[in-house]
Amino acid sequence: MKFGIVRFPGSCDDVDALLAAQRVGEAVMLWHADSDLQGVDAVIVPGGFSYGDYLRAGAIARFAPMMEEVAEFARDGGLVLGICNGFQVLCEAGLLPGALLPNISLRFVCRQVRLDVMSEYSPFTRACPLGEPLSIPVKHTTGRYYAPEHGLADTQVLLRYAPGENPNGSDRDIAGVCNESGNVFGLMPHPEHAVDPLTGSSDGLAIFESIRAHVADRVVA
Amino acid sequence: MEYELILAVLGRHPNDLELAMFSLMWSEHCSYKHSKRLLRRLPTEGPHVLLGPGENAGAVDVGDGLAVAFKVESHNHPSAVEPFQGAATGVGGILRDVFAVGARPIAILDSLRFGEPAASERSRYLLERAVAGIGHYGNSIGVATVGGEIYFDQAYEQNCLINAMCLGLAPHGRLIRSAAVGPGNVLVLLGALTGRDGIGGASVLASAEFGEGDADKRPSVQIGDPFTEKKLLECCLELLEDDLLVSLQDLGAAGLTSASAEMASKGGLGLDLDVGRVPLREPGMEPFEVMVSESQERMLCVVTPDLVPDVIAVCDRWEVLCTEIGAVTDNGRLRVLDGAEVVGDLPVAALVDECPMYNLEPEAPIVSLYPSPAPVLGGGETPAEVLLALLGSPNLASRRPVFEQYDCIVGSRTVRRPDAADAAVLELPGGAALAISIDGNGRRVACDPRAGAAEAVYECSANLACVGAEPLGLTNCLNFGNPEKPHVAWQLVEAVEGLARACEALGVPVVGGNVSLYNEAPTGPILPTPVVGMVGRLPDASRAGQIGFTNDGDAIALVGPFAPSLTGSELAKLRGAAPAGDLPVMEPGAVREAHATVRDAVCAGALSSAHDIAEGGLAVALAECCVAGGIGARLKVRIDDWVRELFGEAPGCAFVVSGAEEVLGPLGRVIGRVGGDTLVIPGALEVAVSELRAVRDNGLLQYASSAVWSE
Amino acid sequence: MRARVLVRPKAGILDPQGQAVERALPALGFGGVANVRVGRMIELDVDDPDRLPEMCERLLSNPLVEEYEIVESVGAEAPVGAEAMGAEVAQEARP
Amino acid sequence: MRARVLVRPKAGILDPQGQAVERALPALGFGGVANVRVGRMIELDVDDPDRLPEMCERLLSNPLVEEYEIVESVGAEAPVGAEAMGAEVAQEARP
Ligand SMILES: Nc1ncnc2c1ncn2[C@@H]1O[C@H](COP(=O)(O)OP(=O)(O)O)[C@@H](O)[C@H]1O
Ligand SMILES: [Mg+2]
Repeated sequence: MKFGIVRFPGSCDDVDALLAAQRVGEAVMLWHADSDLQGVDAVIVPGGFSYGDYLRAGAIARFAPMMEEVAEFARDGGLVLGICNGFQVLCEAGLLPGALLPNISLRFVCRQVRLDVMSEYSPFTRACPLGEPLSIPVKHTTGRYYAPEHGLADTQVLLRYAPGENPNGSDRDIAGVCNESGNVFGLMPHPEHAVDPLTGSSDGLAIFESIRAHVADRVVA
Repeated sequence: MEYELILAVLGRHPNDLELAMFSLMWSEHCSYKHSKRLLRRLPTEGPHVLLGPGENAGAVDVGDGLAVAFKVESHNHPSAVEPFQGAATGVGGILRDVFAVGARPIAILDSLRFGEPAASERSRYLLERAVAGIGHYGNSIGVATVGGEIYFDQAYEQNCLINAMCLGLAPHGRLIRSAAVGPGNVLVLLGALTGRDGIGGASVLASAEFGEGDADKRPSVQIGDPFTEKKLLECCLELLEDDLLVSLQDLGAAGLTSASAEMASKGGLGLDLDVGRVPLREPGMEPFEVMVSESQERMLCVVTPDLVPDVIAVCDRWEVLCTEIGAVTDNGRLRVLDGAEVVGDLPVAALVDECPMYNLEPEAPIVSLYPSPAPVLGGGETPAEVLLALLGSPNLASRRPVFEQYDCIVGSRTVRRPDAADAAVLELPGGAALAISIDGNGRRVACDPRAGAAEAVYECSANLACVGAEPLGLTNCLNFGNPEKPHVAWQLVEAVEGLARACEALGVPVVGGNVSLYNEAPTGPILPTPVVGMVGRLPDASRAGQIGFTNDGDAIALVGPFAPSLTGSELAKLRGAAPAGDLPVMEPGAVREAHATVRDAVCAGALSSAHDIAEGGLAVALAECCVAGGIGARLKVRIDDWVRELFGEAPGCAFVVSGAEEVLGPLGRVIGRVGGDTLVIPGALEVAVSELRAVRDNGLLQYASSAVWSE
Repeated sequence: MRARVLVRPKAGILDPQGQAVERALPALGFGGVANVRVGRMIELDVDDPDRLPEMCERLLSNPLVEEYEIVESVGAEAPVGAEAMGAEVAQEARP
Repeated sequence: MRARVLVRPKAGILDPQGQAVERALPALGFGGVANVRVGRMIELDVDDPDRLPEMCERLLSNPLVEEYEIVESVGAEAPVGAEAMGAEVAQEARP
């Protein structure tokens, strides 16, 4: 299985995502200005501050040539994971519902949080242990999820901040959502920073494992 | 006076541009004219040193063909004017120093000093905005801010200190120097457009050059652009990776003037530089404005002519502006051209080496230079009340409200985050790890500059020992008042002597640093504040030590020589004592031995926790171990003189460690046991860990004004 | 032509910056302030002002959570239309 | 009274946001754009508009690096003075 990580000018967690993905499969960088997906099985839009996050987080990056490829890949059912800034980019691109707004505190917050997994069937969470919260860090200034009044079914909410853990004021404690077809997923917490107990936790690995398992099943089928 | 000297070395009157260049290069900031002689006292050699002082950052070997480059630098004056941008550009500047030597920045630490937050709204504002600025730059560029320190004292009310340290990693082969090489080679400017940023800062120029009405055109506040620097950083590292550069230098204070003069001077060569080719952000800039502009996010490099197209290609890919602005010459002159016209022509040696050096005239003060602080404690408190007052005091309270605003994990190396251990720990590719600590206690240095400065070195080394790391090298930033004043000169001379002796005693070389003088208000100088940043290595990241008590039933031991006293302590401060008196005398050999004992035990995986006893003394150290681990402790030793024994300080020499009793016995004196949910010191105090935590958590939080803008 | 685009959070969207300003002003001794909203202003020279609405929808604002307003002003130098709109321009230093 | 305060980076002060937008627009097919500056807009009800300049200097802008402009408008409901200034107000949903 091969992951592709989209690298924009200003991406910061691109290498981290690459290293995390390499724990479960192969992974390559995809340069924002290119238009070749290199035959990857899943795409990760990583965290950071693409284009400095100037104007609005994710607003400029969504127009990169590579993002057009990613949009098409998603329309064809390919798995796309957006982490933090990647989540913002996917919302701006209309691949995910909603928007990310400044934290209620108006401050950057870097903190380990507990997340409740809301679905055991999604391609992104199927390997998560049932009923156990995940310990994964968040780090962002613009992470308050705004859920649109229409166009977000409860089943699209894959992750919520555990009670009392919401770090940014997100609607209904939402930490991660998928699109209607379930193949595009965005979350503010950083699973790629939770893949090794030595650096804090390995709970995020389950997200990468889920993707790998889903792709493997699809290949068999 | 200095003008006469310029006449002598030049043999003629300088023109306005040349005078501007001289006045910048001969400023304290660039020439170190009051400190250079003194700095020679610092030991700079050691088996691991790869780059010593003189380069943009020092570097030491960390094994496996890797080098770690690091430096600490001040941005005090700009931050006092505009704390957000001042602190942000301080981080931007120190990052450039590190990637200027070819290292990828992997960690930032910050050392901050402000006035008393309870008394001063301005100090709360400076704290809020400086922290936001540091976070803004470091978070956006994707370099983890893994540690730092903050002290509050009224002596910093008018002069806050913002020191930032950066540490980077490079394969040995990628390290590069800044010396210009090879006449005929091309001088290339990389990065941001040049605007009128920071020109007002060169105050010497104000009278000579600026008409009244022009003031507005010359913004002195520099705005940091981490996005541009991120691209510049990636671009420079790729250029080095592809072996396309001959030399590399960042643009910092005094912009092109300083960068070009330094490059030429180090290479013993000359440079021709055409200001007409420098890409400008604003129309109509004069040559001198281009030469002194302090616009951020720019680098200067030397490239062989045949490789210029390759350099341009890499820059294009990263969307980094890249302009040929001159050439290396062999005539030893820095010639400034504006197209075909020569607008300045100076001998490099005169500019860089012939700045007059001044001898300090130190004189020890007879009475303390600093007034007594307003007392917070009267003296009638119980030990428990004293402990809680200390834990909740601004200097000891939890730094969580600050460090949560920093991304401490980007890079996937952070093994010990803030609050988890005494030093930050970053994993290296081969399974070993780096440990970093930054420290400096101005109150103690004010009491006794020589001993206080030595303590800063000891404490950094002790912090490293707590995670199991052996020191490899250190960097320092000397923040002092006006060196032309004899008492300040004395502080400076004594502090450098103390640093030098401590470094010699521990065998740690100084590989770089920075000096910030004239931190003075009409009410007097800041506390003398040498800040030490130390880097060490531990063989096995998975055995990095941590601070919190963990196992019910573990023994607690006191390791190392411990002779606490109240002089210069936090308790003395809370009781309203001026920073004066003799600090405890530490025997360097015993300190070194204690550090080795703890370090070896941590490396062997023999301890559950390790923590050095610093500000607040033994009781505060124990409380911190309890809070970090969420478990209580009970001492079983008799306390006779509780004020001194529990709250006296002797930083950098003694430790509180926990582990199995049979392991601890040979290391030190077993004084108690881990367990329960209270901290019990028989005959003195008994406080619930939850209460310790609550008080410690709220100490700084209560002064955190709320943010108004989201950056 | 110089134009100005104003972007603000839509009604109903929580605006913590507006709230923070509203809290901070009384603390500084400025009473009698309410309903503060904080948005963004983008000023630009455009050759073809007809394309401004499209720029706003595609880049300058996020229509899901923001609304925008285009203020056109001919041939103005910055500060755009200050007088025309009865504005004050000030550059004093903070205490 | 409802008022609007516009804050922008002073002339000569680096505006990284403006630069980023300026570079992004052509790539999206919007040519002919120059001199982009990005600032802030604050809208508020004030009882005493005379105090607005002081509010601007102390909180709403940072006079070291920003300049402000006060646009007053009586009794307006949001969007303030849209018509008066020849503005368009749009709230369309993104396709
Ligand atoms: N306190 C100090 N201890 C050791 N070296 C120092 C100290 N202060 C400055 N230096 C060294 O002097 C050189 C010049 O410093 P500086 O002007 O701050 O460099 P830069 O222009 O790269 O910021 C550097 O190599 C620096 O490491
Ligand atoms: Mg330098």
